[in-house]
Amino acid sequence: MIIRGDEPEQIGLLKKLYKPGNYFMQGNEALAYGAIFAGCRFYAGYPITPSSEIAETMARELPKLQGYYLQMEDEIGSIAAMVGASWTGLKVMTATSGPGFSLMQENLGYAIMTETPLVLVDVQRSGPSTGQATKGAQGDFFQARWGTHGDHPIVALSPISGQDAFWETIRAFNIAEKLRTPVVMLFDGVLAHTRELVRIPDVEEVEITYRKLPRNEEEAKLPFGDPHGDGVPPMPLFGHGYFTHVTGSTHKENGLRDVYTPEVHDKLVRRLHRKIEQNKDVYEKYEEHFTDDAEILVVSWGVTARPALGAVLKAREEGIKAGLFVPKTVHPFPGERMRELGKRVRAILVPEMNLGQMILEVQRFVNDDVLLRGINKIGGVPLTVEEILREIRGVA
Amino acid sequence: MRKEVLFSGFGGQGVILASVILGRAAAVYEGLYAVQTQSYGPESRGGASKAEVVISDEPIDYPKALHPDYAAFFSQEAYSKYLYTVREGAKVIVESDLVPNRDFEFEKKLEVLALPLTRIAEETTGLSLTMNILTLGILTTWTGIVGREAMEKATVDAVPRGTEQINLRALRKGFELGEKARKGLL
Amino acid sequence: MAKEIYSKYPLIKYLRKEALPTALCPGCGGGTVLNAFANAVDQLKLDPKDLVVVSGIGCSAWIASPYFLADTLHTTHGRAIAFATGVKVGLPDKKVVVISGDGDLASIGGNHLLHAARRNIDITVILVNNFIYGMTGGQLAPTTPFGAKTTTSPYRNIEHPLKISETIASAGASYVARWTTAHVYQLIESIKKALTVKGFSLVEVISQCPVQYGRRNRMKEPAEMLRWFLKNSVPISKARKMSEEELEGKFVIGEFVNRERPEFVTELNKLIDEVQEHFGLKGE
Amino acid sequence: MMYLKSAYEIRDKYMRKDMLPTIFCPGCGIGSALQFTLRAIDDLGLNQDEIVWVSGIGCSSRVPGFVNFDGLHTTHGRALAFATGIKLTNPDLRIIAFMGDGDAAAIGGNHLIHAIRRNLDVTVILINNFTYGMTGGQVAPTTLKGLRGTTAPYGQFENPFDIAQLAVSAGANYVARWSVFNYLQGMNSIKKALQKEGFTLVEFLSPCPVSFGRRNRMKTSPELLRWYQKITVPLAKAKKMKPEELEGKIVIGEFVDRDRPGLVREYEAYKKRAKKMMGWEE
Amino acid sequence: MRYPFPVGKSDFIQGDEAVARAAILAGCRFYAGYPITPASEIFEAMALYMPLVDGVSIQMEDEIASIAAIIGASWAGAKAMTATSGPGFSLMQENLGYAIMTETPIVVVNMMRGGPSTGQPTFPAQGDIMQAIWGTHGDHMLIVLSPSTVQEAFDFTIRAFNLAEKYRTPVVLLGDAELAHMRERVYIPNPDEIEITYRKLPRNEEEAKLPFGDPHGDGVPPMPIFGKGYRTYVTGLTHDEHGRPRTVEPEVHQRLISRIFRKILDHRDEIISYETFELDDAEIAIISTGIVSRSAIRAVKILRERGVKAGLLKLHTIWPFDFEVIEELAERVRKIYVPEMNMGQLYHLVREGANGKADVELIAKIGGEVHTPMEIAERVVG
Repeated sequence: MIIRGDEPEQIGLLKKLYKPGNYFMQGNEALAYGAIFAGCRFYAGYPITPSSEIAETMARELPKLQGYYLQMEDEIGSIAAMVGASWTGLKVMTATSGPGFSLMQENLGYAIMTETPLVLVDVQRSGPSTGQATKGAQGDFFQARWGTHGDHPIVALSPISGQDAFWETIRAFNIAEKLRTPVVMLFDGVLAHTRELVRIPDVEEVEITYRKLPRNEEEAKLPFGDPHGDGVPPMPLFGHGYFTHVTGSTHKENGLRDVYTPEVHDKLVRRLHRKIEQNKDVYEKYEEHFTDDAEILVVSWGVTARPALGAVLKAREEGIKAGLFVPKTVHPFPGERMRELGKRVRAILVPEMNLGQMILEVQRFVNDDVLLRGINKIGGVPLTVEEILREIRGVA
Repeated sequence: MRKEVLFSGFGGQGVILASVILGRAAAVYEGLYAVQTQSYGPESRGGASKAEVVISDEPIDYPKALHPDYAAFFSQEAYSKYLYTVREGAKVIVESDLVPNRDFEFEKKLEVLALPLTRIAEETTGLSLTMNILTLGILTTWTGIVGREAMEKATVDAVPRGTEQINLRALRKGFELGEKARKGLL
Repeated sequence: MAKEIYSKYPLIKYLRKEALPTALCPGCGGGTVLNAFANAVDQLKLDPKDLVVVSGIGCSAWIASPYFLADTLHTTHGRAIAFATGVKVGLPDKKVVVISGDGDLASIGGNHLLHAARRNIDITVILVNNFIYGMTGGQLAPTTPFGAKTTTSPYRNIEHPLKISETIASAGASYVARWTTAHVYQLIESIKKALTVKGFSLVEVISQCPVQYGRRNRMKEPAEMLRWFLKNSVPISKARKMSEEELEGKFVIGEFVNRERPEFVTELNKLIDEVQEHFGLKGE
Repeated sequence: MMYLKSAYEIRDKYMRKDMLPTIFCPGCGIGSALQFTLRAIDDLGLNQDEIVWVSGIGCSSRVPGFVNFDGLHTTHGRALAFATGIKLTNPDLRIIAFMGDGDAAAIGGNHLIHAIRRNLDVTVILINNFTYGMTGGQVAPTTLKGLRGTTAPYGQFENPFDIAQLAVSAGANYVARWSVFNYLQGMNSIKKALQKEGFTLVEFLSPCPVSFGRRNRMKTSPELLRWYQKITVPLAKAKKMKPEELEGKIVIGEFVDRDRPGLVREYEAYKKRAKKMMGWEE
Repeated sequence: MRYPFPVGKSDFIQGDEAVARAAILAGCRFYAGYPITPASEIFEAMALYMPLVDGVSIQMEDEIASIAAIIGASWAGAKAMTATSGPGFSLMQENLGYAIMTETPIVVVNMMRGGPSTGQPTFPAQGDIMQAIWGTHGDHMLIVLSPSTVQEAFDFTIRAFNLAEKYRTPVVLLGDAELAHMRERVYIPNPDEIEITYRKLPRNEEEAKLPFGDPHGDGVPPMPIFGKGYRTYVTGLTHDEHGRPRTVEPEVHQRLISRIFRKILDHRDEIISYETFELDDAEIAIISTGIVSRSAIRAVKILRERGVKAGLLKLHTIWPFDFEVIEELAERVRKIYVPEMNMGQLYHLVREGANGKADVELIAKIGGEVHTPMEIAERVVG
C-alpha cells in the first residue's frame, strides 16, 4: 500500500495524533513533524550527530502512521533505500550531517540523474572531516551545490528557525514531488538542537503535492521524456506493470541506456538543467527586510539570518539605512533579485558560519562598484547581533 | 605540417595497434609530435573500430582528427561511416575484398589505393593478422609521413615478442607496395 | 538461419526486445544465467508484472538490466541491494530480485549484502561470480582464485577469495546455494526455490568470463572454463568431509542453507501493527 | 596465577596524561577492555614505539587518543582500510584496531570482511555494546531482537549479527569472544592475538549502562554483567546444545586459531615473484 | 635505482600511463585503487611497476577504502596515490576531508567522465571541477591541478606530489577520459633531472610534539610519521597543535582551520600556475583548463588569422583560484569566453574573478566530445 499523505485515513491519523497548538520542541523534531505532515512515510537513516533526533522522531512516529522507519548499515545504504522506496511511490527522506552527506554524494547524483523525488536533510556541523561533531556550521553550502560528480542542477533550501524548518520541509517535499528531483535541506547543528516554540498547524492548513503519474500507457513509456513541456516527465512507479527501466547511466527518453551518443547525453542533461531553471516559481523564495531604501544590504542565510535581522533592526534604530536579504532557497541562488538589489546599495555584507561560501554566489551578481565584504565565523558559535552590527557600522 | 591519419575497421583487425605504431614511429623515432586517440564507443565491442593519429612538427593543439589527410578503411561499415570525413585530395587505402560497395563518385576527389590487403598479408606472411602492419608499410612509403627505419623500430617495439620477423616481413612488403603506388605503378 | 532459431526461442517474451542484442561478449556465462532466470520465472508461472529486478554496475549487472522485461532499476556500483531494500518495503507483495556480479555485490557492495542477509529481507539475489571485473578490463576481484592473474595482480593473486555463499549463510540468509553455469538444471531449481522462499536468498553462480579471466589464465575458450568448473566442483555433502587443504581451489556446490527465519518486511509490518494497536490507531 | 600489576602502574606507563580523564561514562566497559589490552602488551614486553593504534568513530574509537602510542583516529567504519596502508608501508609496525560494533560491523562491515579475507596483519579489539553510544543509543546491527534503542523505541525487529562467527567464516586466523567479565580469558586471548600473524579479533561484550542499559531495564553496569552471564554460553557447552536452546544466547570462547599466511608475508613473496618474472632477480 | 620503464628519453604513451610513471619517479611507493573507467590503466600500470620498485599496489574493496589506505600509508611515511573517476571520487569525498583535516600528503587523480551518476563512462567531461573544490563537507582548502596534454599529465603528477609533500595537503589531479586514453610523446626524465620534495620531518622531539602546530611560521608543521617513537595521535576531530581533540573550543577550531587555509593561500604565488597565449594585446580572452585548452589554442590561431585579437589564459591550477589575474584581465579585455565540457563551472569562478568588469560568456559542451576549435572561434565572432 503506497501512502501519498493526503488520504482521508492519513488525515484522520494526523488529526488524532497531532493536536494543533504551540509546542516547545527542538528544531530537529519540528523538521521531522514537517516531513510527517508533508506525507513522508519512509525514512532510511544512520545515526550521526547532530541529526539523530530526526531519526529518533521518525522511528517513534512513522509506525503510528503506517510508515516505515529503516536504520541502514550506513549512509550510502540509506540514500539507496530511499531511492528504491521512492520508485514504489512513497515520499521519502533521510537526515544526516557532513560526513554522511559526503558519503551520500554518489547516490545523490544518481537521484538527480534518475529524477527521483526525495528530501535529504544535512544538519551541518563544523568541519572539515569529523571536526566539531556537536557544533553547528554553514560549511556545506557549496557541497550541497557541487558535491556529486558530473554536471547537475540541484535545489537546496535552508530554514532559519525550528518553525521555519517545519514549513520549509513541507515545501521541500512539494518541490521534490513537483519537479521529480531530490531536494537538499541545509539545516544546522545550532537550530537542530535549539528548543523553541513551534506551532503545529491544523492539518487543513497544510497543502501538499504528489508527483505526476502517467495518465496513460503512452506517457508511461517515456519516463524520461517531456510530454508536458515543463521538463518534468510523469513518473511510472514500479509495480504498476509499466516495465519501467531506470538507470544512472546516460539514457534515452524511454529509459534505455545509451552512453555513446553525444546528443542523447546532451538532451538529457540539458533537460535536467532546464527543468530546474524554467520552474523557478516552484522553488524560488527569499525574505526581504527594509530593502526598499537600504544603502547597506546584509545577505544571509540559515541560522545566521536571525542575528543578521537583529543587527539590521539595531542599525535602523541608529539611523543606518540597513536592509536584509535572506535566500530561503539557496540553490539555485536567487541571482536576478540579488542583481536588482545589488544595483541599489552601496555595500553588501555577507555573514555566514564558514570562511566565505555564499559570498561567492553574491559576487557573481553584483558589480565592482559595490563594497562586498564577508563576515565569517567558524568554531561552532553562531555570529552575534553585535558582531554583525559592528561591521554594518564599519561600512555606514 | 599537421597531418591527420584515420584507421578504421572492425574489432580484431588491429586498427588500434596500427595507430599506436604510427604514432610511436613519429613521436619516438622521428622526433615529431604525435597524438593517438581511439574511440571507446560500442564499436570497441565488435562494431566499427576507429583510431586516429595526428602528427605535426610543432606541438599539437587540437588532438583529434577533423579532416584526415590519410585514411585506411578495413571494412564496409567503417568505409560507409567515416569516408566522408576525409579531406579533399586525401590519400585513402581501402581493403577491397572487405569493402564491396564503394562510392566511386566521392572517391574521384581522393587518391584511392584499393587492394586486397588481407589476402596480400596472408600470401606474404601466412598470417592474415599482419594486414594492419602491411598497411602501415604502404602508408609509410606512399605518403612519406614517417621514415622506414622509424616505422620498423616502432613495429618491433609494439608487436608481441617472437613475432617481430613475421611483422617486419609484412611491413617491408607494404613498403614495396607503397613505393609502387608513389610512382604510380599500382 | 540463426535468426529463425532466435525468433523461436520461447522465452523471448520475457526480454525487452528494443534493448537487444545484449552487450555480453560471446561465450559469456551471463546468457546462461539470464536463460536460467527466465526459465525459473516461466516454470513458476510468475507474472513479470510482479517482479522488480535491481542491479548495480558491471557486466553481470547488465544481464537482466535492461534485457529482462520487468520493472528494472539499474543503480550505482555496489548498492543494488540497498536500493532493493527500499523497493521491497514499498512493494512487499512483489518479488524483488537482484542480479549482479561478484565485484559489485561482494566487493564494494559487500556490506549491503551482509546486512540484507542479517535482516533476512525477502530479496532474491543471483550473484554471478566470474572471478573478475570484466567491464573495466579484467582487474582483480575479491573472488579471484589464489594465484590467478589479472591486470591488477599481474604476477599472481596473493589474496584469498571471499567465500560468498558460506559467509552469507552465516550472516543469516534463509536460502543459499551455489552452482556453476555447467549445472543449469540445478541452477534453475535453486533460483525457483530462492524466488519462493520467504526471506533473503542467494544463488551464487560461478560463471565463465573467457575474455577477461580465461584468456589470462590459460582458458581462452568458454568450454575450457566449463570443463574446469565441472572438474573442480564438489557437492557440499562431500565437501563437509574434506579438509581445508583438500578443498583448496575447489568449487563447493549445492544448497548451503534452506531454513525459516523471521523475515524483515514481515517483522516491520508486524511492528507497525503492534504500535498502531498500542496507540489505538487501528481502523482509522 | 599471573602477577597483576596495579592499574596505576599500567596507567602511568601507557596512558597520555594530558588527555585524561577519558570521555567514558561511569560503568562503561571500554576501560576494562583497554586495560586487558595494555596488560597484554605489558606482559608480552612489546615495544610501545612499534605499535600503532587505529580506530574509526564512536566511543571505543576514542581510545587511541588516550594511550601513549602512535594513533590514527579516522572516519566512521574505515579504520581497517587505513590500517592496510600503514601495515603494508611499514610491516615492522604492529597494528591494534580498537573498534566498536557499529563502526566495525555496520558501516565498516565490508572493510572488516575484506581485511579478514586478505588476512591483513592486525589485531582487532572489538567492543560490542549493542548500541551507538556516542550518538545517543540507537540500535546497532548487533542489538538482539526485542532490545530497545532510540531508533527502535518499540524493540528491535531485525536479526542481529554474530560478528565472531562472521569473522570465522570470512577466514580470520584467530577469533575469540568474551564478556569484559571474563578478564583472564580476555587478556589471554589478546596476548595470543597479538603474537599471531594475520587477522586476529577479540570481541568483548561490554556494558553501556547509559545509552543501552538504561533503555533496557539495566541501569547499572553490574546488572548488565549479570545479564551477560545469563546469556553467554561457553563454546564447549554450546556444541552440545540444540539451535533452539541457543536462541537468544551468545556463545563465548575461542572460535578459531589457525595459521594462514598474513598479507605482509604474501606481499613480500609477491614482490620477489614479480622481480623474477620480469627478469630483475633470479 | 632501477626503473621498470626507460628514463631519460621520450616515449609514446597514454595519459594514464604517464601519470603512473610520473608517480613512480616522484617517489610514490604506495598505490591503492579500485577499477573504474577511464582510470583503470593507471592502476594496471602501478600494479605492474610497484612490486618491482619495492612499493605496494593493492586493490581495495571500494574507493572509500582506497583513499583510506593511502592516508594510512602516508602516515607510515610513504608517498601515496589513488586514481578514480567521478563515481569513485564522490565516494572518496568524506576521506578527502579527513586528509585535509589531518594534513596528510596524498595525491588523488580523477579522470573525469560524463556525468552525473554513471553517465557516459568512456567519454570525457569536465563536470567535476567544482566537486574537486567543494565536494567534501565543511570549510576546507586543497590544491587542484588540471593538465591538458600527456606531457602535462606527467609533469603535473610530479608537481602534485611535490605540492602535497611541501604543504602537507591532499592534491587533486583532474584529468579526463580523453587525456587518460590518448597517447602522445612524453619525455620521461632521468631522476636527477627532476626536483623532488619530501615532507618536512620533525628535527627534534620538540617539533614532533606539535604535529599540527606552526613552528616555522609557514603554516606547515613537520610531520612526525608513525613508527619513529613520537607517539603521534592523529584525528579528524578538531584538534589542537598537539593533536588532542578539542571539539568545544571555538578558538581552537578557528586557529586550526585558518592555518589550513593560510598555509595554502599564503603560498598562492608558488602554487598557482597558468600559461598565456597571444594574450598581451588581446581584446577577447578565452579562459580554459584541461583538454579544452587545446581546442582553445587552435581557436585563437583561427581568430588571429581572421584579424580578431584573441588570446588564451590556460589555467594549470584550478584551486586555489587566481581571482586577481582574472580581474586584471577583465579590466583590459572586451569580453571573456569560457569554453568547458560542462554546463558552466569554471565559468562561475571566472565571473567571480571578473567582478563585473568584463562580460563573461560560457561556451558549454556536453555529450562526450571535446569542443572543436571552430565551435569556439565561431562563438567568438558571433
